Amino acid sequence: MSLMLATIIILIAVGFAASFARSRVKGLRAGGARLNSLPNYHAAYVFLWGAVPALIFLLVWAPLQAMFVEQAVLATPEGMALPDTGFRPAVLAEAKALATGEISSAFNSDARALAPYFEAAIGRYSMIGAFIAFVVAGLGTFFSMRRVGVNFRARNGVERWVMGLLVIASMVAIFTTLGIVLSLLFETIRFFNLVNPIEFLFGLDWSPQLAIRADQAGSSGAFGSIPLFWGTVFIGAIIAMIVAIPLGLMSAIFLTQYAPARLRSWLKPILEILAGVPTVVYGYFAALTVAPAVRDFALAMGLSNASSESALAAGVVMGIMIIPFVSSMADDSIAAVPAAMNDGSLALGATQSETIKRVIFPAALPGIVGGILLAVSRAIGETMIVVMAAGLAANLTANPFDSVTTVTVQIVQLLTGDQEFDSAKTLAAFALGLVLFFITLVLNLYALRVVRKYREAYE
Amino acid sequence: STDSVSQLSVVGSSTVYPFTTAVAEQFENANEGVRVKVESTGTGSGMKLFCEGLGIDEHDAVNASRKMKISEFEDCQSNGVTDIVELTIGIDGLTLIQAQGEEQLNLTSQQVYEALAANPYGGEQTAQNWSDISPDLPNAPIRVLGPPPTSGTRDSFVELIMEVGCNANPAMAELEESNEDEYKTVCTKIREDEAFTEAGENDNLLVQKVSAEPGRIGILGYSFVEENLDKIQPVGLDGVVPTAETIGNLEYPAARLLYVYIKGQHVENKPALGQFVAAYKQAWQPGGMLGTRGLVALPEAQRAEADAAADGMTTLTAASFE
Amino acid sequence: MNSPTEKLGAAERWTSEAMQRRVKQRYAAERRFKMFGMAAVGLSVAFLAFLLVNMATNGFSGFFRTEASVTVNFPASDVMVDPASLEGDDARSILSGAGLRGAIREAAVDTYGEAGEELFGGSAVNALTDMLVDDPDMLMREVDIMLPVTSEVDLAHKGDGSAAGEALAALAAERGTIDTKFNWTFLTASDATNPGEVGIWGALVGSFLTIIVTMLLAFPIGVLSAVYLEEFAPKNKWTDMVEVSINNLAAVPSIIFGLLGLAVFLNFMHLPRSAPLVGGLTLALMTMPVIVIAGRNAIKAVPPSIRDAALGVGASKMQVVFHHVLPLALPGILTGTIIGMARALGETAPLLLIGMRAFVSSPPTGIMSDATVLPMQIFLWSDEVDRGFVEKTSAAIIVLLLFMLAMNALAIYLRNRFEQRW
Amino acid sequence: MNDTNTTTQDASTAPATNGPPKMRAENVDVFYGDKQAIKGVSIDIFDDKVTAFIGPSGCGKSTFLRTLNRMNDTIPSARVTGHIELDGEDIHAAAMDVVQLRARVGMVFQKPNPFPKSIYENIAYGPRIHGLTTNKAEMDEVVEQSLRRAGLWDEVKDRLEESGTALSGGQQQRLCIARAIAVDPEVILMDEPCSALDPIATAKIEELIHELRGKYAIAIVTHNMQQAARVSQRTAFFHLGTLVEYGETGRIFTNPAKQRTQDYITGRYG
Amino acid sequence: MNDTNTTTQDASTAPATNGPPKMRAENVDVFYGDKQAIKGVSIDIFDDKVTAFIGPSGCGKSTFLRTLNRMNDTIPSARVTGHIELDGEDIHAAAMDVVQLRARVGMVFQKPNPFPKSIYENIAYGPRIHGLTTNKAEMDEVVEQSLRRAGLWDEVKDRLEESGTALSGGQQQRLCIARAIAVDPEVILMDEPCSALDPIATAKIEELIHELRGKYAIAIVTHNMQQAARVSQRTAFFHLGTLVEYGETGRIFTNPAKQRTQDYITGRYG
Ligand SMILES: Nc1ncnc2c1ncn2[C@@H]1O[C@H](COP(=O)(O)OP(=O)(O)OP(=O)(O)O)[C@@H](O)[C@H]1O
Ligand SMILES: Nc1ncnc2c1ncn2[C@@H]1O[C@H](COP(=O)(O)OP(=O)(O)OP(=O)(O)O)[C@@H](O)[C@H]1O
Ligand SMILES: [Mg+2]
Ligand SMILES: [Mg+2]
Repeated sequence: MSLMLATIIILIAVGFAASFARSRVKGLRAGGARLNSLPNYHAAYVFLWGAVPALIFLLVWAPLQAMFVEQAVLATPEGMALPDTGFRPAVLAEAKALATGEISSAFNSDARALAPYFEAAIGRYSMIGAFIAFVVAGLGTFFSMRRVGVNFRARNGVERWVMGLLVIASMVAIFTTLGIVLSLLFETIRFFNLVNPIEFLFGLDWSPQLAIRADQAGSSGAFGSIPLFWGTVFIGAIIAMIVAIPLGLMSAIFLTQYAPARLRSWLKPILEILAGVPTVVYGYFAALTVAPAVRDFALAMGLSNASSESALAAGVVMGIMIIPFVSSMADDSIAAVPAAMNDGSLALGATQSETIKRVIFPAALPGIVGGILLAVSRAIGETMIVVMAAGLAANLTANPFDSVTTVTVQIVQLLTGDQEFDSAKTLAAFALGLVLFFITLVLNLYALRVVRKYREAYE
Repeated sequence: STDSVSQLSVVGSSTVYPFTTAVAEQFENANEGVRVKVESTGTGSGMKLFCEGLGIDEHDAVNASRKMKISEFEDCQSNGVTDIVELTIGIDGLTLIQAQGEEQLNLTSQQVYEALAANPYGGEQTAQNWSDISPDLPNAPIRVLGPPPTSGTRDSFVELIMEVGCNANPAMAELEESNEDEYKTVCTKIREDEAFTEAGENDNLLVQKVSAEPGRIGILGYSFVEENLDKIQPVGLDGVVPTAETIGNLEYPAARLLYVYIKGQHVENKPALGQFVAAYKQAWQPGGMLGTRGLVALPEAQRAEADAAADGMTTLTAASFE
Repeated sequence: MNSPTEKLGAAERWTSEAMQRRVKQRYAAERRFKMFGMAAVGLSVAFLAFLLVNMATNGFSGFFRTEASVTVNFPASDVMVDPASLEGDDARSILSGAGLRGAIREAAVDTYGEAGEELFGGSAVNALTDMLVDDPDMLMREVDIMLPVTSEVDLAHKGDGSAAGEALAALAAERGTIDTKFNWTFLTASDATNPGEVGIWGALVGSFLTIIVTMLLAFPIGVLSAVYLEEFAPKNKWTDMVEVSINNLAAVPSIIFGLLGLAVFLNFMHLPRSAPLVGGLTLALMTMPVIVIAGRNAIKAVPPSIRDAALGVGASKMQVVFHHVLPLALPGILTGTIIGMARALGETAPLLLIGMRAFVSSPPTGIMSDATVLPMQIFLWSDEVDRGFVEKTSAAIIVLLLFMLAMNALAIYLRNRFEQRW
Repeated sequence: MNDTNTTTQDASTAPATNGPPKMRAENVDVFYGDKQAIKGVSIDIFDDKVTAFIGPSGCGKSTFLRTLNRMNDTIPSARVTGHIELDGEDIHAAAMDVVQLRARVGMVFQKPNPFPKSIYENIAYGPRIHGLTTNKAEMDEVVEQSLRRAGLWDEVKDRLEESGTALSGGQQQRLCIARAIAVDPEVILMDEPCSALDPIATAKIEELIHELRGKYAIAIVTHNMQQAARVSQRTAFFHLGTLVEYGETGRIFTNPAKQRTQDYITGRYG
Repeated sequence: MNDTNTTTQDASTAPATNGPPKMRAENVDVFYGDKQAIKGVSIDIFDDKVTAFIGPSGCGKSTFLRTLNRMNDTIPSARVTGHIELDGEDIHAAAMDVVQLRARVGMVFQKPNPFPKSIYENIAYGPRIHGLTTNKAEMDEVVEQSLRRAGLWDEVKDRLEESGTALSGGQQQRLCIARAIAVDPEVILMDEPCSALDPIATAKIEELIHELRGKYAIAIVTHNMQQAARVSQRTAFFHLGTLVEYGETGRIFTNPAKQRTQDYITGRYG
């Protein structure tokens, strides 16, 4: 009997038990008793206790069983004959697939011989697993059925299960964070075995060109990440912000303080569209329309070596993308300043702009700064615009018409360009990812703290 | 399931990618129900993915802009991928380009090396204009747009032009014997000032940039040159102007062979794979579909060998790497 | 201090000339400031308009293709196919081996002379195949049909071609008819290497499957954790940690999720590369925090008085949440979810790292089969050599933007329709 | 007992109440975090009386009222000590299910808070979650009875499907009272039920309280002393978390025993 | 004049006020969108008197007060008709600059709203935007004077650099009064200035109002009738947007002419 079949049988049987519990409780109520919990709760209670532990057991059992089966198969003479290399798991997997009928013929010839053993072992162990699951389900059903009755607080029992579900759902976020840190950390540690972390973090020379492959030219690749981070900051935190901060801030001020309600209700969603446009579209726009324009402009200004992959083009487009982000953060911060401040200032005879400049803006400043930090963290993590429009040359330059490269561009290049897989170069992508993660983490945490603290101040 | 048997998966070089996709597309059109996925992962990680093992979920073929290395072959062997068929699909010429309408340049590998090396022959790089290198060359600033270090084209450029130019100096050839590391640095490191700019992997953009900027030289694969002859023209190298012909007979010095590797053991279970190889063979014949995409067909003798490998599914042995 | 004369002095102060001048200056400053604000909004809207118009004008022609007339005489051609055999499922396989390309070339030479050979390409073969499958009886007679020309001629006819293309277009116009038709193939076909034959259907299906996976995972998990955090979570270190990680995940660069997907789903769990399943999983992890945050805000906005009311008649906390709070918060949660989904739909960066940067020329058949998604298709096309891809890329962008706008409009509609003022 | 905690209870009023109290609070303290909001309050609430809680803003009236049906459990920082019983049962005992306690001790809030559902569903919600009815006819009956008792039936009987929030403020408040009645409670707690209403609606509610008296034990918080005088039989005066004085309404208003009560009633603060 | 609009004005009190009224409102209507919040109100406010506005919640007290310095201009939906004058000048006239009007008719709000700046800057803000001082010494003088008049100087003179929000509620409210005084207004409008304060702070503010009387014309909204009785010389009773009765405070509280006033004062509603 397969575990799948066992699962279905358990679900059906426990379902029957639950509906039986339901009708029994209904009968009690018809008899005039005032129930503590509604019949449906009793049914759910029985179902949960009957089915869930058994299913959890099966879930845990499945990988265990796979392990047992594999050991059993390896203990056979044919199994022992297999070499213990990367080859073995593939053969085993295939033999198993053959045994379960997932595939009809094998790629590895050894797999065919092993299939019957697999079939036997799987049969044996699934019987054991199914039996235990039945016992667990039976016990669960039996004991929960016994509690069903007028005064039994089935609802509380069911709610505890739901609570468990809620807790598990909320832990997904923790696991994701953990997953990110771990998956980046392992590769980063391997990278730091090859490259000195000090050189990586503080080196001024990013030029992995020399270390693509062992047999290729040169072996002393330079992995100084400062130029990448400079490029990231130059594009995301400087150029983009020069565009986004004034436009976003003044837009927010206009929309909150001056625009009539109707106009505001139109303009706000329109601005939000800017944030909704996919970044690949911005990237295309930057590469095809903005970058040539910027270059032409630079040439017209007499700058001869203007790059068509200028920091300016990518930065400006990124800034446009960030405008609504800045404006909605500023909007929130301004809205959080109590209307009483506005009234207080107007009542003294200040004009609206004086009120904004001298009272509202200073009061909202911490929130606005927090919002800008969040915007910066978004900008430095942005990928597609820079992949499509920024350059690959790791220049340490402050000339906006020059080409710079960013961390995200390098991650994409390192992981999808031509390279050898286990080289320091590939691993460097993960190290860059980890550093980027920590930078945005610190920025975000700090910014969120600022924003929240600031909001609480007025609540 | 029967469905996955007719799904083929190809990974590997971005240089070979356009050729394989073209074959795949035609192949799918001709065979209802067959699906071919081509992913551009780069040759290195393509090899790694390819050698992971046998099985329905494993990749069936890998595109390569260079020959498989013995280390990769051994990796494959240890994972049970023992029957590997090497298909040499054609030649790609690494080309220097300039804008259409300018006077056609003619450079030698040595001149290119001297202009672009970080430390030509171990000395300091001082050349700013082409005329600094040789008085015959125009008195114009050196401005080259080249592939980034992450691309296979860069490898080829270093291997096919830079090292050749470097070796023209006998002292350098000696250096290779005595101090290999030093040699590599001197011969393959490219300057990083404004004379050499790394372009993106988007070769189409590179074409546009070069065509828009007289005096600029670009480096890319020959297939792109044919597409865009209205905008750009090839630069002659060592006296040979790259054309389909000069590349085909390997007269052009910077030509390279492109490969596709196939898992022989998969052919048995996936009949589609065998048909795919046949379709590929069809496509690389002179006048075949790949020709129209800019791939130069192999010379007669080599092509016969490749045809034989495709027909007979000749597998590689360790001996083939000697 | 308070004599009437002093008061009078005070009143005079407001009417003095210096004060009047000062007031004028203040009002001028006020107007300037307001103008700045208006200019900022105007500029932002102008950027948006420019972007949209730019894409629309570039991409509009991508929805059309040029067709030229040709007369094919099947009985006289090399095409030897029995019309009856085309009734079955394998009609296309049969036709693909039937030498249609040659037939078209011959017909073109007949109509346009030697140069006409270059007029039609693969897209014409595909179009003719479609016609024959629809109407096999065409094989029995001579037919006058319109077939799509090669991409080069197409571009020339649309006014942006090479010299050779121009010549061919002129030839076609002179000797036959050449016309621009809506390009249905663009909506029904999948990726191809020839810009004349490409379509977005495969990518759309891929996007659809991916987004379904994303939604099925992210929505329930997001809503449940929002409920937990907002309604049940005790104030302690653990809850703080959950909150911090959710807020942080919402702002983690999307490419980091790609690295996570690569390490966990591909390298560790060995799920198939390029599959909507993996794309969906990765995007779900990215979208989930957005839903949690939107969900929490929506739940927070449900007034406590509703909770009190339900508790007051003896509902349990869980009943309060599931009977009252969640239904009332639902519009807000949905708004946030749609916006999160729209973002996921347009996301490219993380998918680059999990094998979706692939050439897949037929629509995926399930969440485990090879696929690409619309934004990835745009990225791939933007990288293509052939100039014909420029308009196709922009056309695909138009489609993607239409989806975005529709989803955003839906979110705004929901927000306005169900916005509650308590 | 220290000075601030001394409460004046009328010995005189005790005989007027027949039988044991419906609810009894003894020495109840309530803390919000470290802050003590209620200090050693003891009060009895009787079946057939309306008890009014008065006192200046922030003195703890609402807090104390909410301890009586454990609504304070929902505030994480709140902590209650002392003994409270309903019909002699400890309401904090393990055997006491808080959900059922709240069904037995209903509550009406300051701002009318109907569910944003139909009038019918507003009333039916309580009986449904408690499983008080088994079919639609029974439910219809319960809804009608509850609305009748709350004096709302005639006004809404033709529009039971309309949303409860579409009613006027006073109607909404009566709807909330009907909703509380529908689960057949024993005690009804009202926290400033009229403070958001206009005078006419206020008069209606006061009338309703008159009618409900005797059927339910009623405790009402009000900041309007005239209202307390009009509707209640017993009045408790709170100040800074302590119960200053508790006794028969007439006496409290005419002849308070404490200076603080006197000051409050004459408008010295609040 | 229809019934609801009939206002009782004391003829008897008129002689007690010397000279013309500081402000005069005639037949003022205020609309919020379609809804009329103030209906035909006419009132005079005198230089040396405190005028109290009382009435149940929502009757339009605040709305009317805000028309007096055109603060209602800041609410987009609000529309004012009728005639209001300050020292005989029409405040809606083109020649009247609203910015200066508000400097001359100061306002203090229900909740203290100091700017989140230093105490000094809170006071200096008004004089600075109006350019009332030319140097630091003058400004220091203005700040000190204003704080002295608001009775706050002694409490804050050593901490002028501290944030205004760090003060206690009562101090904040006095800071707001000082801020209003600093631009040397002629009228001060106060909208329930004590409702957010504790009794002690309330007493301080009431005392301050006593002291300011005579220097400024003062209008104060309050919901506390005892407070109105304590601080004002004239009282206006509003109900449902109309001015029901206006006259000398003593008379209004002891001998109202209207039944509605009577009802309100004795706590029948509100
Ligand atoms: N959730 C809470 N957390 C902390 N403190 C609270 C909370 N609720 C009330 N308090 C405090 O407890 C004290 C008593 O508050 P309560 O609401 O019981 O007063 P009240 O007499 O009902 O006042 P009001 O007439 O204004 O309703 C007050 O000081 C209040 O600030
Ligand atoms: N901004 C506004 N928009 C629309 N209606 C308003 C606005 N402000 C007040 N109102 C309405 O105008 C009427 C008068 O309100 P106002 O605030 O003047 O009353 P009030 O007497 O000050 O009451 P309270 O004692 O509660 O402060 C009320 O019905 C109120 O709902
Ligand atoms: Mg209260
Ligand atoms: Mg008011």
